[in-house]
Amino acid sequence: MTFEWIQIAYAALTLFIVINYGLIMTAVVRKIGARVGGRYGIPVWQNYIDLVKNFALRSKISHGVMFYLGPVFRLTGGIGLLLFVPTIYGSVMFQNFSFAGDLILALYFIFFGTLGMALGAGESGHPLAAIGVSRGLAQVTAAELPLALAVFAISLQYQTLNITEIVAAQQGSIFNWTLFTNPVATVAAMFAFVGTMMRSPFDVVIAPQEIPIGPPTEYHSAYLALMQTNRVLFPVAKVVIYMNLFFGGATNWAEFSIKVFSIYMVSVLIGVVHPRFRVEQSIRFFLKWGLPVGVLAILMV
Amino acid sequence: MKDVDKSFRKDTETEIPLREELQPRTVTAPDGQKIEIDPLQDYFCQEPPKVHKQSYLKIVEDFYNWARANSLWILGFGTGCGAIEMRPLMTPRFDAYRYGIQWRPTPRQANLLVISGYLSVKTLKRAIRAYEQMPSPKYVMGLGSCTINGGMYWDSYNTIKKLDEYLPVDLYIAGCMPRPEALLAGFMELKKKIRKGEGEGANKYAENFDWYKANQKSVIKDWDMPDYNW
Amino acid sequence: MMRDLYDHMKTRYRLGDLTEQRANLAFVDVAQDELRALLVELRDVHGFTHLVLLTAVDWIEEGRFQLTYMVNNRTANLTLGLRVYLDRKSPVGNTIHDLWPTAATYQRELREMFGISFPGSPRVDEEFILEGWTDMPPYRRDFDTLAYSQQTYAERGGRETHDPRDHMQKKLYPEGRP
Amino acid sequence: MVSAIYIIATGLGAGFLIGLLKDDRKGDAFFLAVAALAAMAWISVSWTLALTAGVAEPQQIITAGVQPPFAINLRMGLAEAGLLSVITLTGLVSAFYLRPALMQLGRRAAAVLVILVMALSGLVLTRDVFNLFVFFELIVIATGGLVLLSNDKRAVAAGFKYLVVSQVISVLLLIGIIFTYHAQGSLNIDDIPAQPMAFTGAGLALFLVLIALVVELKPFPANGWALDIYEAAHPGFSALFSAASATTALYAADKLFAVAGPDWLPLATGLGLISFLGSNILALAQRSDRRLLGYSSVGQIGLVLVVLGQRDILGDAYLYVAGGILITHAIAKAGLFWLSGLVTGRDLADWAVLRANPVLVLAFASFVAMLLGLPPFAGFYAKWDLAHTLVAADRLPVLVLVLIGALIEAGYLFRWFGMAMKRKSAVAFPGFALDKVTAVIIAMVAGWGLGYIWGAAGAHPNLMLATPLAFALLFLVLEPLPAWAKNLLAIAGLLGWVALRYPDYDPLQLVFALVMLAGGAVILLASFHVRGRRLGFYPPAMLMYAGLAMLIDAQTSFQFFAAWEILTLGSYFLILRGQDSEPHALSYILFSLGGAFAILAGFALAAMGIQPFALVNLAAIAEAGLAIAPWVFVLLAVGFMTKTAAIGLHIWLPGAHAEAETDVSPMVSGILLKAGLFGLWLLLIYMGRQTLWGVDLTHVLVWIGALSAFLGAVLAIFQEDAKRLLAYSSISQMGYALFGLALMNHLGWLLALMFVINHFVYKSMLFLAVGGVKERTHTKLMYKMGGLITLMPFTFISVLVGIIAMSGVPPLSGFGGRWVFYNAIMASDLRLPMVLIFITGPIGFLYLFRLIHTIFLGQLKDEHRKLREAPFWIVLPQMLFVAFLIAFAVLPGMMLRRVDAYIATITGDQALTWSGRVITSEFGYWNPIAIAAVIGAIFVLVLALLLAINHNATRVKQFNIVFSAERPYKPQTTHFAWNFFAPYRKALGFLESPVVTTFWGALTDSLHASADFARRIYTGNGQTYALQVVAFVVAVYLIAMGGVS
Amino acid sequence: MYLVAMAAGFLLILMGLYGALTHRNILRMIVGFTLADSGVHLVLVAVGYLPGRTAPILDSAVPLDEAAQRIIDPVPQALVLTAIVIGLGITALMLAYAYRLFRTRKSLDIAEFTELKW
Repeated sequence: MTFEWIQIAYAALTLFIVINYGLIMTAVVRKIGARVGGRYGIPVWQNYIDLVKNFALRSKISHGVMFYLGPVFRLTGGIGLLLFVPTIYGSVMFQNFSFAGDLILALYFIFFGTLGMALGAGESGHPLAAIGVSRGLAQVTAAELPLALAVFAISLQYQTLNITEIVAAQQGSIFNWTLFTNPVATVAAMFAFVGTMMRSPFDVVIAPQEIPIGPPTEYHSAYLALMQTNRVLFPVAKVVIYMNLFFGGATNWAEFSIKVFSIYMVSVLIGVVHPRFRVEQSIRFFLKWGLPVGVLAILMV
Repeated sequence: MKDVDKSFRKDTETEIPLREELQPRTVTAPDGQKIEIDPLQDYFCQEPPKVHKQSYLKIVEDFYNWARANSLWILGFGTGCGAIEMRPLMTPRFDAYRYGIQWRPTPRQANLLVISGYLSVKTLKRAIRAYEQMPSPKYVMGLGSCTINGGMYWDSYNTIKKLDEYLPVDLYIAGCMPRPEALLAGFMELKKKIRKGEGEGANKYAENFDWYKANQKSVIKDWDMPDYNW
Repeated sequence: MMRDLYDHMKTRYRLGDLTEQRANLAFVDVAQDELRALLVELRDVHGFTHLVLLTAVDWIEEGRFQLTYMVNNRTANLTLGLRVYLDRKSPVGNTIHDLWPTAATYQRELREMFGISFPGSPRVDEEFILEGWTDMPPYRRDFDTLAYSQQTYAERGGRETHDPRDHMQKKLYPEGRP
Repeated sequence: MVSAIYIIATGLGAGFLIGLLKDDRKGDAFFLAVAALAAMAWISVSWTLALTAGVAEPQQIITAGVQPPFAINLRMGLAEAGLLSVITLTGLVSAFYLRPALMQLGRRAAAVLVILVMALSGLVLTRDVFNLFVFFELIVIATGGLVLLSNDKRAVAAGFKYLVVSQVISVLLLIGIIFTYHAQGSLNIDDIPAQPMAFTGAGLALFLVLIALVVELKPFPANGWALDIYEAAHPGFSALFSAASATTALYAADKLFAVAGPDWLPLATGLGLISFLGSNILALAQRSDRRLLGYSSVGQIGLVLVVLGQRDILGDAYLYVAGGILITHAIAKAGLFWLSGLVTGRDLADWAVLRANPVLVLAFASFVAMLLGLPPFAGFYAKWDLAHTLVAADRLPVLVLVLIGALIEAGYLFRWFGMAMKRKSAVAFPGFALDKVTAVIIAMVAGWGLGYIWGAAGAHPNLMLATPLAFALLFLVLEPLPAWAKNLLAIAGLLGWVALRYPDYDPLQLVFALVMLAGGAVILLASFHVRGRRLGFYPPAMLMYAGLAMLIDAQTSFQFFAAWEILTLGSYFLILRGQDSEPHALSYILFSLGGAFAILAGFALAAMGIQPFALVNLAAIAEAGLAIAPWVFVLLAVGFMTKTAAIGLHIWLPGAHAEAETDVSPMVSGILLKAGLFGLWLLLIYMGRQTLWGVDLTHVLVWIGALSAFLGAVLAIFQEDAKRLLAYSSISQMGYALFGLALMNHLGWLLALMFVINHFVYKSMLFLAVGGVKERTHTKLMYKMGGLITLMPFTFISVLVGIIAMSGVPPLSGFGGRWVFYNAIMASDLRLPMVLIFITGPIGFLYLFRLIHTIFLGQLKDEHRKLREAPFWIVLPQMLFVAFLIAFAVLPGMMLRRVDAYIATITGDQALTWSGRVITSEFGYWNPIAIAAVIGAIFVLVLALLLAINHNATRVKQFNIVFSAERPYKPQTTHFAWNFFAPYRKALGFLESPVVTTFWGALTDSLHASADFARRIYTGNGQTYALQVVAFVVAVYLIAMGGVS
Repeated sequence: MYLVAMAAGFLLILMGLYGALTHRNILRMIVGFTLADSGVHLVLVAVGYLPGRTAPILDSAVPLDEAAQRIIDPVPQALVLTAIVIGLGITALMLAYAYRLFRTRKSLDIAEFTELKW
């Protein structure tokens, strides 16, 4: 795994595919939600229109350098996360930049965007943005815990931190997936997954109506457009990690789209039937339910 | 009906002093130095609004206008009783989302300000602030007869009667109250306007900024904000 | 019931006639200097624990304001309105915010809308509903709201105004009242 | 040589001569007295010198021309000569000190003073029991006379109480003497044969003599009378009473214990321990300075009595140990009493007036250090040898009790010192009399000199000759220079030392040397911002650095421990300089000394009496599988963990770091904590895994590390004070390092090492940044700040880089640490502690974000609108650190590779492969340059996109925010900062409950309360005191003899 | 006989100490100590006494060569002389103190002089 210039083009291709996939998938998910509620729902291309509109806004303001850089950090975090993880197993084209680092890089890079966003939101000077950040950070400490334990468990199980190797170990049969070889770890990881997807019941961070929408309160125009892009990219990138670690990865784009969509729908389905937790409730929830499962996972390996 | 009492003259003499928190003050810096703070100057951006040119290429501008028309983000700000008529739009029966309409909780992310019903002077102040904080291009819709000519509040001592004196209204929807269907029809009309490139309320506001400001200040006697709220 | 109470109180306070609106709702005129004592007794002895409202009427012809303190006895389901009259030229009421904290809000409103002052009431001089109001208190009857509105707010021409009663009568009975 | 008899002759002669003078010739009387004392001192000192040099032989002086036992004989040996020097010199200095009082009272007082010194000398010299009694009574009479010198009206009563008790003692002594004589037929001490401690006539007689002499030592609890003297007498006399009388009485007791035989030694040990512990505990509740000194004297004499009880095992070292403690105490106590004469108020806090004179502060500090046996004073060597001997002779309980007592003594002495340094002086500054100051300085010089002598005389390397320490002490002399010059010299010294020693270091030492010394030099850059002379900063700072330099170089346990104590002392004085740091500095020094004592005990246990003990021999102990090995491990680990502030021992840290000065905080956080880590490192390298009761001790350390990391982080997020936040974060980070070390695998150690480097860099940087902000805003409370980003951009950048590095987000160097961490735990067999570590990572994110947000983002406050960037000299080191962090992030190999190879030589495995730019482990890989490049490229592209579209954004001001269509009222009400993580507090606030603080608080409170209660036995009634003496004698008799029969 | 003296001596010591430790009047205490001193002296002398021998004065009555058998032990005698002198000195000092104490408080009660305590 070494670097070649052509990989930049491949990575751009991956990025292009995933952004489009994400734009459409999130719209589809919203549409499904609308249909369940008896509505017609948004057009599937609505995300594109919103994106164009936001880029096309004429007046913009800036609260300062960090405010300006916040969305840049955010989107860099999303793109980087996507590109540091091999997207399609076995494909030379879609290994992206995974030569730079292993699973640990991916796990810690998740925080890159969060940090930049938090700083940008902080500089906007809006108290509600700060409250949103406070809530988000507080919640994520507990929510990420089961994932950390699950990752520890499976890296012990496969004796590697290399994502490609982990995926390779799950090939062959559906029963080689971590989901079946180590269901406890998978369950633990799914706690974290549901907890960090910003969907009900764990969406108190952006809680509209209460603290308008938390950190992005002051963001608009192209800033918001970048964040929207990230909003469709980042969950997919995250799902890719889960897919690679627990669900056998994907060997082609079709498998990719089905798996990503299915995993994504887990959080959606849980979200639509649960009311929102307050922060301390969700912390307690993760410590009470997620943590024991995670501990069980590392003890059982 | 009471006749107009010709003898009544409103008080035009009394001036309202600037609010305490906006008055210039002297504070002591940590190193003991006394420094002057003028809150309006120091804490608020003083720039006037800009008139934004359209794109050089018409086709680009048309494309943008198409996108703007199909992505109307409404500021969730109910000024009067008309706000109650907006809620049904989110329900399956009317489902405004299918037209690309959605509600945003912050003016920074909204393009459309719906003045839903009567505006008291106090609310007008907030509406102006919210409007000015929206990024352009932005649109204003007057909902209900109160915004048009005062409606049933035509003789109220505290309610404005002609919204377009104070904000550049793109569209009025008459009625007391207009039904949600009327609102939807209004949105469709607005879309058409925008697509035709006529949704330039923000530029109009910037061009006639002084006029609007004078009108606003003539009814808001305790003007306690910067001239333009960025 | 209400009558008994009235008779009982009458012996010690200077009360006007009792106006009984309903069996459980009555009004009585009270002297301003006895108001506080009366309220305290009603609250602490007779169970009128709830201040329903405190409002004012501008009797411009008589040159006075009428304050109505409506108190309610929840257990007996009785409501008693105490009417106090203030001179319209210099209306000063007695604050009762220490008896019912909610009264402070009513008093603020009365101060703003009628210009009745309540010395000692918390935040009574801060603006309440109106922001930056410089004119006379708008609920006074000598304040002409229409004139004020015409002199202040821009109007749109072409407005047709119908008196609702006449309009409906005309619409329903075009030939005139039966 | 002039015969020693002339000491007594001169004293007597001068005494009588003065008596013959006329009343009005006070000046002559004083001159005569001084001349006599000087002559006596000259004789003593010349004997001492001669005996030390080996020019003269010890001399037996036979009086009346008859051999003993038919006449009194005297002896002049080295011990006698040394003690006589102390006594006569103290007498001489005190005479000058007492001059106004002596002149006022006239010739009689002068005569009595000379007689007192003569009697004390006689007591030392005589070998005759009855002569002992005679001199003893002379001392009583002279003391009775001199007590009246005081201006204090209460002194009369004190003197009378003293006489009353002396009567009781003399009765006991006389009866004892006569029966001893009856049993032995001789009054010569040397003729008394060793007695078994038994219920025989001779035994009883000896008991009476011994107990009378012991009571004369004012043992706790039969000592109320002596305390009153200390409190009420003239300080000049108290100095004599404490330094000379007590020393002499102890020597008298020693003579008899020496002949009485080993059976009696446990009695001395026991009484000494009770005295040492008891009076030190009681001293805790004391607020009067002289009475406190009295308690301390009693305690110290008790300690020497303990040493006396160990003469059977100390052997040749007896004089060295006992003398070291005794003479140091005499000098220090005399000096302190003389100091107390310069202070007009009698409350401890009134000593704040001393701050007017830096020399006196130095003297005070020196005396306190002398009393506590801290290096480089003589008591230190004595304490070290005593501990080793005790352990070698299996007398661990004695050592433990002695150390506990010493810790308590340190508690009140350092509390006192802290009060003197930090309290507002309640009394006016009196102006210092030159003669009194001179006396104090003489004592101080003597103490330092004695330290040198003891260092030179002992088997250990002389600490004062160690280059780093000498360099640090040089700064005492250089104090009058301006701060910048001293700073320059300090930096040059540190860098020069590293350069000098560089070739001899192994990579591990090199890393620590670079962090502690070269890093220290970088931090010292920040000190350039202080103008003026900055008195009292450089000596302690350099003392700390000297200790660190010596610690890295240490080869033997002695060197290590001495370095440890030196750096502790230096850092204590540094910490004490902070604003409200008095209580924190105290708890720091107490925990540190407690830890140091644990280390002392551990080393003593390991050495088993063999000295010098090379540190590498720890490995031999571990390999031999001795039963003591785990205990050595535990003691040393606990000692080191007091410095790394592991949870449970951490309560000193937040306050100490938070209150310290701007440039001191990074020193004590970034550098000082590493000393503990260094110790732990050596311990683990040498001793490896140890098992106690079936528990692997490294597993315990792993748990402690994980708990420290977790709780430190949780506590940090609830702090409102920026420096406290960073301090708690240090606890957390040190927890990580401890965790890594205790994993006992290659990568774990590499992890710990990365934490050593990284934590130094980013914590120093953050402390400097926050300190710089504090310089400008004059507050440490974060919620009072906000929006400083545009005003202090450089500081903001360093905080930003610092928190990215610290939270482990790629691409900065913290990520390397996390990556190594994951690989390390994969190789470890421990799993459960990881849970705590895993949750700690994101929690760290919480407090870091809070730090940067509440200070730099959000709303700028009114009064901060015109702030400037932090001073250049504070920003400069930060920028250096930023540059280093970025370089270290991209090229971690530049330092780690060598260390990795070095660790491989210890663990014997090669955990990482360094191929090109990629670092590969058994489990994963990591390419720092690729990461940085990819992230950089993406970032630039996205930024370019944003700039292309939003380049024309209007720059708005802080109140241009959407505020639900309102406008913000004031910045204070708009900045969301206070109680930032309120929901977290709701969910996990219970972790915040101060269990540890409550525990230590309860411990100290109960000690205090019992002290306050117990000291009520001193009713002030002379009769009660006499009764207590009788009861004490009876009780001792019953217990001692009861044990026998 | 010497046993009686010794017993008397000890009795005096105990009486003296008892007196000194129970009486609160300072003068009485001093008297008590004097009494105890006397007792000690008596004990001292009694210890040195040997039945049937004479005083240790070397004159014509006791020839020098027989002295060792004829006289009692002279050392305690010497000691007692010294002790008496010293005892006198201390008693004098105590009395001087008593006078001074009385002057400060106009009282001789030992329990009055407890300003210094704890």
